[in-house]
Amino acid sequence: MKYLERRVIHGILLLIGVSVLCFLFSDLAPGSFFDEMKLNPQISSETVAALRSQYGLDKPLPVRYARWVESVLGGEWGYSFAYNSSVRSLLVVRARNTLLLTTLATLFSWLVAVPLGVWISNHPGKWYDRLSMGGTSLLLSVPELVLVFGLLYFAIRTHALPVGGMTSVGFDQLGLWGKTIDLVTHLIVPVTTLVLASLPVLVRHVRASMVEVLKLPFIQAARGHGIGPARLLFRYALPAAGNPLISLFGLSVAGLLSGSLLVEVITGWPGIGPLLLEASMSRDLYVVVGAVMSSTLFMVFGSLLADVMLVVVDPRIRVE
Amino acid sequence: MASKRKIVAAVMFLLSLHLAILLAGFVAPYDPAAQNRDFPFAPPTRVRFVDAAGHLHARPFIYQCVARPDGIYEYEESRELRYPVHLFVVGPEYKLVGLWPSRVHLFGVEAPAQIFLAGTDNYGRDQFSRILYGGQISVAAGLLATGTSLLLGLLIGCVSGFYGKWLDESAMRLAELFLVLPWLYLLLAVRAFLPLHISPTQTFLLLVVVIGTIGWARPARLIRGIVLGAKNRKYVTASRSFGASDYYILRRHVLPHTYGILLTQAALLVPQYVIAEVTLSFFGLGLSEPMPSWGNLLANLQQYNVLVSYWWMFLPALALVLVSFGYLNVANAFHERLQSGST
Amino acid sequence: MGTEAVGRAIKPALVKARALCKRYVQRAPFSRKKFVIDALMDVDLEIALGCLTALVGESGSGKSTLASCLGILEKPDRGEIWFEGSKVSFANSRELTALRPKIQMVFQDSAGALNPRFSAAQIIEEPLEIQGRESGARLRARACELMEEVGLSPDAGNRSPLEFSGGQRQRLAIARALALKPTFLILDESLSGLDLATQAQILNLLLDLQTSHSLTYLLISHDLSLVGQVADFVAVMHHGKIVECGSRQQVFSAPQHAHTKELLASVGVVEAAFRTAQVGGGQ
Amino acid sequence: MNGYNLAQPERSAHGIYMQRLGCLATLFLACALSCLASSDPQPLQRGEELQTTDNEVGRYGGNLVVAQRSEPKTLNPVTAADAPSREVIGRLMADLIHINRASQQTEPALVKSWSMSKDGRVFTVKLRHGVRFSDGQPFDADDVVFSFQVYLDEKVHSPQRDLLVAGGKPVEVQKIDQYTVRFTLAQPYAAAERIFDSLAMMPRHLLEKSYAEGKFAQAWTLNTSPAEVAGLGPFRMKEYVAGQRIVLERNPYYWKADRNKNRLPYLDELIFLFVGNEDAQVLRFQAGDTDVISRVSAENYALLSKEAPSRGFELFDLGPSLEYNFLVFNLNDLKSRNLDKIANKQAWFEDLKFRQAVSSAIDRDDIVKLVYAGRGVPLWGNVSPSNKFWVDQALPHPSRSLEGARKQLKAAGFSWRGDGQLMDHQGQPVEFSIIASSSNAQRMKMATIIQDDLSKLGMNVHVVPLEFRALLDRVFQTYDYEASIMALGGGDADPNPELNVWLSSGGTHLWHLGEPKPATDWEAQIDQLMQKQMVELKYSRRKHLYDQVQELIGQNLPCVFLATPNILVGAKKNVANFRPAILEPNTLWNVEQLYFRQAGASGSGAAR
Amino acid sequence: MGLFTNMMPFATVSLEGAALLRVRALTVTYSTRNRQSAPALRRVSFDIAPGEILGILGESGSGKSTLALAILGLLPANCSVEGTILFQDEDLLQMDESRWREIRGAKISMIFQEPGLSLSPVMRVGDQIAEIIRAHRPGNGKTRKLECEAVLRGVRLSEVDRIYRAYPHQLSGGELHRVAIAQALACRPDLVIADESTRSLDVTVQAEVLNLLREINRKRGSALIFITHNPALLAGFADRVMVMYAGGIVEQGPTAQVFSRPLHPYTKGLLQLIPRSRNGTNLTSEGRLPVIPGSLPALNPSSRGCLFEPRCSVRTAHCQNESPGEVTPERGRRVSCFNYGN
Repeated sequence: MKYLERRVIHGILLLIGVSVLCFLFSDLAPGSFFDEMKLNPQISSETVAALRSQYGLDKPLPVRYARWVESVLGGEWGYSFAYNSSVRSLLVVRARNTLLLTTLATLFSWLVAVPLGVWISNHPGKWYDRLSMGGTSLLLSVPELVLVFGLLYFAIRTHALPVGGMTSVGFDQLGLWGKTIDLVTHLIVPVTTLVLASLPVLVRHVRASMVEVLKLPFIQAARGHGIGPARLLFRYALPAAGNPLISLFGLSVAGLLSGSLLVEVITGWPGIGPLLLEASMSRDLYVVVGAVMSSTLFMVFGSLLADVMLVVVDPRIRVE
Repeated sequence: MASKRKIVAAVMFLLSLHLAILLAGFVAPYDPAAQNRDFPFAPPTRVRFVDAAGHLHARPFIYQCVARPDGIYEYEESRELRYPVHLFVVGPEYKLVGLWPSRVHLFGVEAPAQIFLAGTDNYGRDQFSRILYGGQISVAAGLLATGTSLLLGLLIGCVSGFYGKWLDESAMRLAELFLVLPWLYLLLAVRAFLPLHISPTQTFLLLVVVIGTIGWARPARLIRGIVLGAKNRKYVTASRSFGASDYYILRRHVLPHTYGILLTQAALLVPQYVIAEVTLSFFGLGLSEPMPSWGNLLANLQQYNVLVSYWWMFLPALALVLVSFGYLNVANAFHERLQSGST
Repeated sequence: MGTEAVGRAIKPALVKARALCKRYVQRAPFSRKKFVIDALMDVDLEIALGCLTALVGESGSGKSTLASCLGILEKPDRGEIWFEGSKVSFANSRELTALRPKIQMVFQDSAGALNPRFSAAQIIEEPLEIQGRESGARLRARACELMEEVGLSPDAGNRSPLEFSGGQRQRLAIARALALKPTFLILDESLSGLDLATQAQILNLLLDLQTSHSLTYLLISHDLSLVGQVADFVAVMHHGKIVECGSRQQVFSAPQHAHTKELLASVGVVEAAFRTAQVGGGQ
Repeated sequence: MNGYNLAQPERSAHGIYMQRLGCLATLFLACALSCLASSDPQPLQRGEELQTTDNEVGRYGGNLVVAQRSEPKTLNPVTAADAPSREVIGRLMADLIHINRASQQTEPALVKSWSMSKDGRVFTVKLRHGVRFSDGQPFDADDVVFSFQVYLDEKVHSPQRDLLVAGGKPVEVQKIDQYTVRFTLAQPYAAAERIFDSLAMMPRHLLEKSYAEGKFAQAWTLNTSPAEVAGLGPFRMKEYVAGQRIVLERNPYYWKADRNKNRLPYLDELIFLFVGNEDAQVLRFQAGDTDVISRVSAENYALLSKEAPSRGFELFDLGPSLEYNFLVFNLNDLKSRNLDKIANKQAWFEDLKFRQAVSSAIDRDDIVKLVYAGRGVPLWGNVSPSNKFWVDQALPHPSRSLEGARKQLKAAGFSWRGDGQLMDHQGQPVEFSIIASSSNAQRMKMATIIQDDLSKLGMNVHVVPLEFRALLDRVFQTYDYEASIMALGGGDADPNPELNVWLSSGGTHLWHLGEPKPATDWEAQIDQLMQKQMVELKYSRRKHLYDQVQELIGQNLPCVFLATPNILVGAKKNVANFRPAILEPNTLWNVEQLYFRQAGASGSGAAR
Repeated sequence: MGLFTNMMPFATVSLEGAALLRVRALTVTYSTRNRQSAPALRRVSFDIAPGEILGILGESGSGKSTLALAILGLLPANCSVEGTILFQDEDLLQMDESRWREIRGAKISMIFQEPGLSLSPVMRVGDQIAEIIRAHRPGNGKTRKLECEAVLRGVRLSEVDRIYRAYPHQLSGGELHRVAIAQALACRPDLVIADESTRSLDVTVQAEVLNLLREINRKRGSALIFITHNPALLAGFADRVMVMYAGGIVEQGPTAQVFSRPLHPYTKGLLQLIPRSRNGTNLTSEGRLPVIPGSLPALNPSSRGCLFEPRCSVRTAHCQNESPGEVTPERGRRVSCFNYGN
């Protein structure tokens, strides 16, 4: 598979580029992890300097990079100053949590966006089309933060949903069914926020691509052969409208690890988001690099997935 | 044509919004930075026609707002005196469109009463005035960032799609790189390099340009796709046979195809970039006080207690919705027109 | 008629192609396989000055590739093209630019051939503008002139090409090609997709223009019966090669290659049926 | 009881027994212990010298749930530098001498008594007998010596080490017998016993190995198995769920008991949730997920207090905290730093009249009202009025006066342009920027209010929000700022921790960092006074010296002090013995005494 | 024959036997919102008998395709349709959409122009045929597949397996065409409409396709409407010819009769255009091809008189003012011209 090889090599180059730039930027960003200690009157500046040198922060950038690469190759992905542990062990658990959240959210937004976009594309200009378009532009202009706070407020008022976290305190004592229910109720608020935030863009894209395709002669032909409207939309038009949507889907996949930062922070979801935010605020350098690298991995994976899907969906691209 | 009427309506709507923003000094009754420390978080003033005694008045009036003695940030109306709302009143000085000094405001009430159409914020500043003034910065920022992104995206997308080969390959890899990099660090770094002395507005707009610059990747990818399709048209080949240069072909035959996507993207990006400022403020990169902007007005909503206790703090979001709605409508109308022209 | 064609044949060749080769290689994603299409294989062709040469072949036979090579839009992999006695050098872009106005192409009428965002007059003005030959009011005047010349009303100058009928669009394309006063006009399937009645009108127009502008034509078509009526010379292409070449007379009366015979036969079947119908119905 | 039987032999043969066992066996035993050992309070042993508390006698049971703004980073008491880690570690560990958060006085903890030599340089402490770590292992002088060895080891880089250095020399630790340890200081040190507060005593048997291997910093991370973490605090590790919570369970061997001889703590479990920010903290408390909330902002306090009656929780306003917010001008030496623009403005900042004018123009009452919704107090000095032992009551509190400010400015040679803009004597408009941490809403608000106040003096002030690290970088590293709003203090009531701020050579001497020698007379004076009080052992004399320091600060205004917020906390009504304090940790300092009043009302979290 | 005696009202005209499709006074008007609407079809009436091949001849813009779409009910929403289309004695224009769907593809089907564009590019060819069968007949995937293969074999496609699995871009023009025919025939319709379907084909393939259509028509007995601009294709193929001009029918009758003795001047002109390359050209004395001068008139509702009048070689003053009605000069033939035959 020559093509795959090439894409993998591209992906690796991309990862290297990202890591180099990450290091560069982090070097440019003011302050370092141990700066906050300086504010503590009880800690002397010598101690801070000693800590800096212990973690190699006083070394020049290339040396730090080389050390980091070494640690990546050793499977550690660098070292967190704050947690005193390898970055990989920090990321793995949180990446899993983030993926649980974002995968569900992506799934739901596509499950809603596709039928909705297809439906309204069939009758552009109808009231429900206008309503959806108005609704999506409204959603587009509400910040994610406001959405999530709104939902949390609702959760508090109604007592229907937990207001944050991933599991309840007594999670371990619950049975399998109880655990599932507990997890699902905790998922509702963040997932809904993410769905609401990504829905408008998706719906608009689905609709636009569908409107284009529905003008094509083969749709008219299929109608002329007596194909019913549902079949026409989903069996004929949707696959043909697929290409831009698949690229978009690739982007959704690419954003799986990085797309939910704020929502995770506000809802206390124990994912990569809070870790990354805290790490970048406290300049826990390697945690940031590690998190960015893992989202780059997803990016590479997402675009590869999109390519594969394009080939699967669009026969014109492949030659058998 | 109907789509023409649609365009006119959408553009008129958008223009009137922008006019209000542009003439913020005139429309707004107060200085956006003026603090009324006795009225933090005062609710919007109710404009009334019927007074406490049940009499109807032709001229709308308000009652003065007074702090409730026992509560924190709690207010009531003092029903003793009516303060009619007057048009074209003399108030604090401002510069119309930033140029002509004036003291005439569209409306106002007599002191000591104050009219807060959209309530006040933490410092008792009139939100209505702040929304209007903030619009100047936010819309400018949104347009600036959008313009930068689209311009860069257009440039790179065109070159990449038109010339293909290694240029395309490297541009698209670069785009991927730009989509994943931790830009926050770069922004922090940029902020660190900027001197503190240049005016906060300039700093802010500079950062906005940086965000805009970063955002080229997505539009570039879209535009590249369009260019790829457009450059293979027969009339491009024909144009070549007349000896047309690449520049001519790009300008006359290829670029017009991207207008639709550019417009739509612009309409989507403007509100997104305005909102981006909320995130920027979160990281200390937003516009600094006391300058208002929709971003830092909305940033108040980041505080849970504000969101829950003072509903009028949502009103800046309404302004944003209106403007983005206006942009989307204009984009849609133009898009429709372009499409009806090309099929 | 026949004698005239022979007479024309003595004229010197305006364009000569020698051993042209062109190969397209396509690679599919997720596959190492390459697909090789030999569009041109050692093609030799001479196009006589002032004559109408018809290039006939089925779709995929390499006609269009040959057309774009002769129209110096594409560089052949191997082989030489001579124009007006001098060799066309694809490497020298300045020389190519100088040559461009002399060689013009008219494409098949399709949505892609005329930019729908241009008005009719703008379409004709485009080559003049590119070459910088006219400007301002003179530009528009020249466009109107050209429109009249191809039988279009200059009043229609502001209309979009989409508002024209197929025949009118083809006239527009011809007017655009004529704008630079070329000597050699390549009509790449310019008549396909048009009604019979329109095809005849356009062919007549081309014949008129040939005399008034002293043009040399290369008319590319898949329809032998159509070009057979007006061509001086006929070349038949099959699988990237020219299998038969000669005056119309020669090709029609004494076809040499099996493929030519096949083409002629299929034309004959339809025609014969028509004659029978005409005769049979008359009784 | 299983735990009892298993624990028995260990006790009799402690150190030797353990050493004989191989590493694997230790591990196995530790695992077995953690599985089998119940966390029910162990019956009292003979010879065990328990500390008896005087709280209301409670009942056993229940889980207390608390939300933390961010995740703790480590369980290692030596390397921990962040507040959340220290808060958790504080519940797992115990110190020799403890500052009672309610009385702000020291009291014996792991030591039953201590004595000090006349010259104030030698401390001798007597340890309690029969104290056991939470894994059942006994605690003795060896553990103390080991702990101090670790804290003082330069290679370990403990942030606490600097506390244990007096007169340039680290404290000497000497084991006298199994229950007696002697500490020797290089010079007398006032209130030296206070430095023992929060210095966790660590189990040598668990940490010696990693220390010997030079891997102490990596020991006791969050992922360390709970069986390998043991301390002397009221609770011990039970479970860590990354990014979500830490669950602590009762230390069955805890060395405190109530007056009915019930071994403390009452609570079965103490659970810390990690929620990300204050809003989430409030949300969780409001929703009833957590039982206690500390350090609520005034706005959220107002929000919560509306619901307090209906939702079964109580809120407490404990009065002003020890923290002080201030505006500081950049008086650093900027030569060779290429910051000419700032250097030019330093002429103003160095002028005391200018600083006084700024101080008297700032409306501190409005700061308290708008920033803290009235729940705070204005400050004119660095010591909060709640620091009863040390605050200088005589310090003047000049009220806001724009007129006074204008007079000061005029006297300093400033003048006003036609449009009201203030000009210095060189004709330069007075314009400067104030940086503040963007993530700290309160300080941003103060900056905005100050900006508005100073604009009334004709000063053109820009507020520049900066991300916290960027701000620290400017203040501590590049000196590229003009003025900054910051906050310090809050740790302890004693003046000694403030040394680094007020000594001209101190690392937190913010306005002029690292000055080679005191730049001004009053700074030299403060240096002397602070040094003097440090070695002065008598409270009344120390107080007198410190009052002088406060007065000097108040007169010379190196910092313009602004306000301090009240400490606002809340707890569910059924949490008994809840005695929040000004000192950190405000709510959990007596967690071993907390209990749930009604039957069945264990922390709501468990029921969900 | 006298001019007026032969003008008979429509109702009385009927072909022998039962008609499969009767179109009466069909008028279709495209209305755009701000342009005056003009009829694309003007009072078109004709019949087709079962099993008949009807050739419709006309230039593009003459309304041929509108007619085809009208019969299938696929006209866009901005069209107003008047008249009746009786299919097996059922008025198609009165039917609702779901009934239309039952008829489309099953009773009346269409071979669309340019099969390359009228097949979905992302579906396998076999699936596209199976979809049509699925839409009209119950059955499971397996039987449908068998049916599809039978249909493909029925259009004389060899390598049925390959074609079944192929995507449109993998097939040649001729193969695509047969697939399009297979689609139309999949449900054994009573009436097939072929709209300019051979236009883009090479001459050799064109002949094969015509043979195939003829054969299927004979074998299945389904009626066929074959729309084209090239009269040569209809010779020896269509049973009857209908010539359309500017939205109206100018002449109709049995193919042989119309081709040997065209009555309408437009028909005559069209027939003259047919190339005669084999036995010499039919160039005029100036060396030009014979043409019908001018072009189709722009449709506008206010035009009067015969629409062909401006291009007509036998026009009289009468033609300018009055539009000619349809007359039946002889059995089975009809023509709309005052001066037919001249």
